[in-house]
Amino acid sequence: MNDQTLNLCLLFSSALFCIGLITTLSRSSTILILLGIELMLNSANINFIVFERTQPDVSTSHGTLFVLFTIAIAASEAAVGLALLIALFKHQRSVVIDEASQLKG
Amino acid sequence: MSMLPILQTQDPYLERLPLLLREAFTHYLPEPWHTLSNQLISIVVILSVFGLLFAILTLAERKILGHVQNRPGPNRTGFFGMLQPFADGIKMLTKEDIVPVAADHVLHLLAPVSLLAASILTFAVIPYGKNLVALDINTAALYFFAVGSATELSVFMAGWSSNNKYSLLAAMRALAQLISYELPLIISWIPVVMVASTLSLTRIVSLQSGYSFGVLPHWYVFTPWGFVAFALFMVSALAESNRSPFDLPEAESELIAGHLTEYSGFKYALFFMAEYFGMTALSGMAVSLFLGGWNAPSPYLTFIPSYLWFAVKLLSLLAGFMWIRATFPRLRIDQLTRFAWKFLVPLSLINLVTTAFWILSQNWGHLYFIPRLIITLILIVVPYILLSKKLGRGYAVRTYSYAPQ
Amino acid sequence: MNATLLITIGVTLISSAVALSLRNLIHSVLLLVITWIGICAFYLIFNAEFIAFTQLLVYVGAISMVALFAVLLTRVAPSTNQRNKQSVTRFIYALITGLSLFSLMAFAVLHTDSPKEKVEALPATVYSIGKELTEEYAPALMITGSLLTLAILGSVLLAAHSPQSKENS
Amino acid sequence: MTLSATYLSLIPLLPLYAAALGVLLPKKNKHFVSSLAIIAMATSFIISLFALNQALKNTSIHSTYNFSWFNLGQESVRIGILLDPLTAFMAVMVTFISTLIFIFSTSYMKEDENMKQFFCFLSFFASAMLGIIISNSLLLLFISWELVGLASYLLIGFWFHKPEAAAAAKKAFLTTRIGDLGFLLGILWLYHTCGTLLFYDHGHGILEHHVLASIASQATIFGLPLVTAIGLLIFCGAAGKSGQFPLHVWLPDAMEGPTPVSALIHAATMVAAGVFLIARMYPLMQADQFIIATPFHTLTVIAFIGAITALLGALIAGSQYDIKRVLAYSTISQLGYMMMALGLGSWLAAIFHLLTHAFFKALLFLGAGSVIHASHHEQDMRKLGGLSKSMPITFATFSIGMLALCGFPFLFSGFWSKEAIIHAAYEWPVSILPLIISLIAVALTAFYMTRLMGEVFFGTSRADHHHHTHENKAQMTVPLSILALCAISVGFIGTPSWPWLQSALNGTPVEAEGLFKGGIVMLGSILLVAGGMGLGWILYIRNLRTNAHEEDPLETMIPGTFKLLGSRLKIDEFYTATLGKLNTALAILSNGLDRYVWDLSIQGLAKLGQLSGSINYAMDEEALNQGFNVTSEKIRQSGVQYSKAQSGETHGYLRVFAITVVILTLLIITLWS
Repeated sequence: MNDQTLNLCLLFSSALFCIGLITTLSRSSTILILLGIELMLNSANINFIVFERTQPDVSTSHGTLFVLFTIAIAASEAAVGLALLIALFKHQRSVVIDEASQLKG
Repeated sequence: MSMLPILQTQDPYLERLPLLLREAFTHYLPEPWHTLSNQLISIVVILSVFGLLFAILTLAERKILGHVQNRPGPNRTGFFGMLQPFADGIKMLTKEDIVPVAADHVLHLLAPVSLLAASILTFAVIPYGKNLVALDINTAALYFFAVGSATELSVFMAGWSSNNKYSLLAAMRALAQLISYELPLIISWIPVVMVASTLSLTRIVSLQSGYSFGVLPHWYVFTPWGFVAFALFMVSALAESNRSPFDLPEAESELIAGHLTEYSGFKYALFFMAEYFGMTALSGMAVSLFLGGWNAPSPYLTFIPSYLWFAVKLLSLLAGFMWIRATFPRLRIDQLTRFAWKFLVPLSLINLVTTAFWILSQNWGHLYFIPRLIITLILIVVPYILLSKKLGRGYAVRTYSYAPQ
Repeated sequence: MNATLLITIGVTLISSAVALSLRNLIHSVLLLVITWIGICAFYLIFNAEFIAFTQLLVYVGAISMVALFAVLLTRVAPSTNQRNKQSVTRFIYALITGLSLFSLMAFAVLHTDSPKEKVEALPATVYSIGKELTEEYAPALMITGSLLTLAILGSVLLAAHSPQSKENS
Repeated sequence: MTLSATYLSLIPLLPLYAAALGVLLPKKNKHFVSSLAIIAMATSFIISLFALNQALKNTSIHSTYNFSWFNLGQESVRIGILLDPLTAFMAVMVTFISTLIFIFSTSYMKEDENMKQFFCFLSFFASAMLGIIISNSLLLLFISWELVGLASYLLIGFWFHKPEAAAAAKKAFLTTRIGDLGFLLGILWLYHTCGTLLFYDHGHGILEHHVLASIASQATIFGLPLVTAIGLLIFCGAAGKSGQFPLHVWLPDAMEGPTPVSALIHAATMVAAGVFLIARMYPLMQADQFIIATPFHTLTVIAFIGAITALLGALIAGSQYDIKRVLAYSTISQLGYMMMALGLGSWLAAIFHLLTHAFFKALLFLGAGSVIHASHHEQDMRKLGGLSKSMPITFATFSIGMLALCGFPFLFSGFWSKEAIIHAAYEWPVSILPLIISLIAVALTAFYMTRLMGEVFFGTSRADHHHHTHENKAQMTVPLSILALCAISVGFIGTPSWPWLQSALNGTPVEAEGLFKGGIVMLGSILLVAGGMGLGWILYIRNLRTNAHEEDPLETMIPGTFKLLGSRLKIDEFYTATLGKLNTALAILSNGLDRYVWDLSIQGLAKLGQLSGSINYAMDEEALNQGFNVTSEKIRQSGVQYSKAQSGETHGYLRVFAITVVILTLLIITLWS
């Protein structure tokens, strides 16, 4: 676990993050937007694990715990997001996010 | 077999036989290749053993069903029908593999493959013998069920890719069943983890090795909570592998062949193989978690090698599966899900409480053994009675009247 | 060690990129499953087993299933699938922001000197995680538990809202 | 038996309770109320006797009982009651005379329909009078002083349906009020200077040596010492109440009230209150004696005013036709005597004369009352006459009273008390004038009393419709005879040879000189009395008046002065001329001031308000609103612009979000490193 791999992993996670960002920004279907967000969350988790490995003392596995909690919250977020999606679909008969703009100014 | 630092020399010869054989093959290879070859050998052995077991099981199932229904079952092919599985295999291979035009070819092919892959992967962690475990990782149980839950994806792929309303609907129902029973399945083995306080199966099996009063082995199934957990595990395992009372997805009387309508030929066979593999993996898990894995039932029988004991327990469980298939009528989808959510899940949660009580009251001393026992029994029986009474309330026995009144 | 790492990184990146550019939703979700598996493999490389299998269980088992169900429940006639001009410009904007962010992060990563003593830390065993969860972080565990139940109840309520009220509204 | 403070306070309170009870009861049981009042008065009289007994045990000490009436923050207003020989004697005199008058008026007022109310007022008045006597604080004294004024107003205007009675009551009330104003100023000034109003308070009281010494030294404006100024102010009150020269006009008109009222109030008690006040405050009045550098001393002022009043009263009494008017003026002149005695320095003679005068003047008034009662409310002397035969007891008692008043030598009390005053006038170093005036007054008194006797009792009855007057019942004659007895006996307790009263009052025994101490002066006064009576006898008794319209012999002799005196020296007209006019002028001035000055200024202010209001409206309407509208319009426009940012397109939001993150991190990096 030397500098080179560390940088590699960090680059990997940021790349993953940007892919997630691009999907959320570009795709019109809400499901993919939610999945893009899941991807961004995962890239954050990757960082946690990578940094936990480089940390000298591992007595307290904060990294792993944090990742556990993020996964739990990401799961609940996905569930609620998709439920909202279905409710929205019932209302406006389409999944495209741009149509859900009744609240605009 | 995993790399073992030293061979326990004091084990009987038969016990060490498989390892000796493996050593025979690998000691020719140079050092770095040593672990790789070991891994490859264990993979080959597992696949061949369980492939054969699949064949025998199909035959055994049809024979047992037959005899239960007072008919001999397949006995034409070979001596007492022994060659029937091979005959089926050849039939499956020679049958034309039809793929609907509008179907999603990629997914159509991928579904059976991913299903089989997932169920085979689960064999890696089950401890077959004292040192016979393919992958000894300390989160073995979690691995088993993580991979197990991937099967649902393939069911969905199968249902979706065949571009057929029936298969899609059947896939949704199958998924509902799988997901509903995954919960009690996982919660039911958590008490074992609470007691053993570890996820690695080898460790759990070794904990069950002792004998109390010289006769009663320390298997978890003989503890009150263990028995309940075992029963719950078995029931949800049945549902998880689409067997017997819960085999709604590919039941004949249901939507044709459920999500497998568009499959024929070898893909259809693959689905069946995956199903049997899933069943054996789950029962193997049940054996190692509750029935003491490769431990002998009594101290005097320890001379018989551990992997034999594992095989005996596994086969008895499989026989039980078949027996249940022969006897129980099929459940409707709503009865099935209601049974899972309103009966199994609460019971398994309450079982967590009983095990917690059991662990905390461990060192109450001998004098208090009886009240401790009584309390755990109460904690088990009372919710069982209440829930079962509640489960049945409001549903009258279904009466079929064909003749017009 | 480096080889497997590179392979997993490559697989995950490519699969995620491709998954999120496909037109067919089901394909993209299933392809995304491969990304999750890639990430799980990544964790295994850093022998964080518990995290890997939880991730596998949660993402592959649960979240992709929910996504698939969502896709099923919101199927719409495939008429509006063609790529109109407006979504192209949007994609270009997205690409620009994404790349600028990535370049920023890459610049940051490459220019920070990593911590000196990089000792190969022992992986956190399941036992230590369990002990810590139930002792120091017990309240957090409880809160996440209740959060999850609430989320499930909420989503069930939201999604299961009876459609007939929609008809007469 | 030591008389505790509660018993002493019972003396004024008993008649008050009787009055209160009387007011509550209905009109019909008036007899019960009257008897209740009499019983209350009798018990007060007995208690006063006990008080006298205790006071005489040790005449020098003033036993006081002070308590704090109410406290304002730290300050607490203290009042109290006092027992010393002066209080005791006065209490005995007032309660004894009130009891007799109550008995007399039960028959006199029998046929009057609101007799019950009359008795309530009477007992209320008695309690107020006793309040003045026993009070140890100037404040409590002033309160009872005002209550006495109120009672006199109520009683004078008792027959309020008679317009003259109502006018007289108002007049009495107002003139005494003027005096009381001076009195109040004096009290406030006194309180300001020495912080307390208690007479005797263990050394801190205003009448005690320590405090008086501290006050005496302070000087006020016009070079007048403080003590003199305060003394004079307090004397104003006394003058108003006792009908001294400038403020005496109300007393003759007060005769409109029923006769028992006149007897009790305008003879014995109320008018004596002024004299009692000066006697009580005597140490204060004397305090400025030793100061040389003052234009005049309080006592000299009092003396001269007393002398003038005495002469004035005597002169006018001679020319009146109404019995009660004659007696009223005689009371004024006798009060003048008392004031003069006080002014001359011997307050003992004044108190002695006060006590004796109370008895025979009450006797005279009650006599007049029975005469009027018998002759069906006829008061004009010219229409009376020849009553000596038809009313023998009244005639006898009346003649004793007349002799006591004139100062018939040696036998009657009036002589001794008047002698004491004349003797004091004789010894007065300041000036000879009071002696001369007192001697002239003595002669005049003798003259008008014999005139009265002649006109009323001798000769033939000159009543219009001829009816037979007969003697009244026992209820009226018994009090008359008792009073006659006292008129004689009271004199003996203060004769020069046995000055028991003087020594009791003075605290230190007064040495007794021979009976004829006064010598020449006594002889002179005796001669003057004889001359006065002789002249009266010649003019009025020898050739008796035969009919009502006959001209008065005196009038024939000196018609001008007689008419002048008859019209009361035109003092009333003088007052109306000067004060009345002043008052109307002031009223007109304030009315004008009110209407044209204040009113106009307020209206001006209102107009100013209106003006500013309109300016405000204009400024607000044009300038502000327009400006406000424009700005709010601009804000609305910018609002619309901004709302366009909320395009509803989530991607837009996320894009903005991401870009800002990038920019921010760039900023941080560049700034940080």
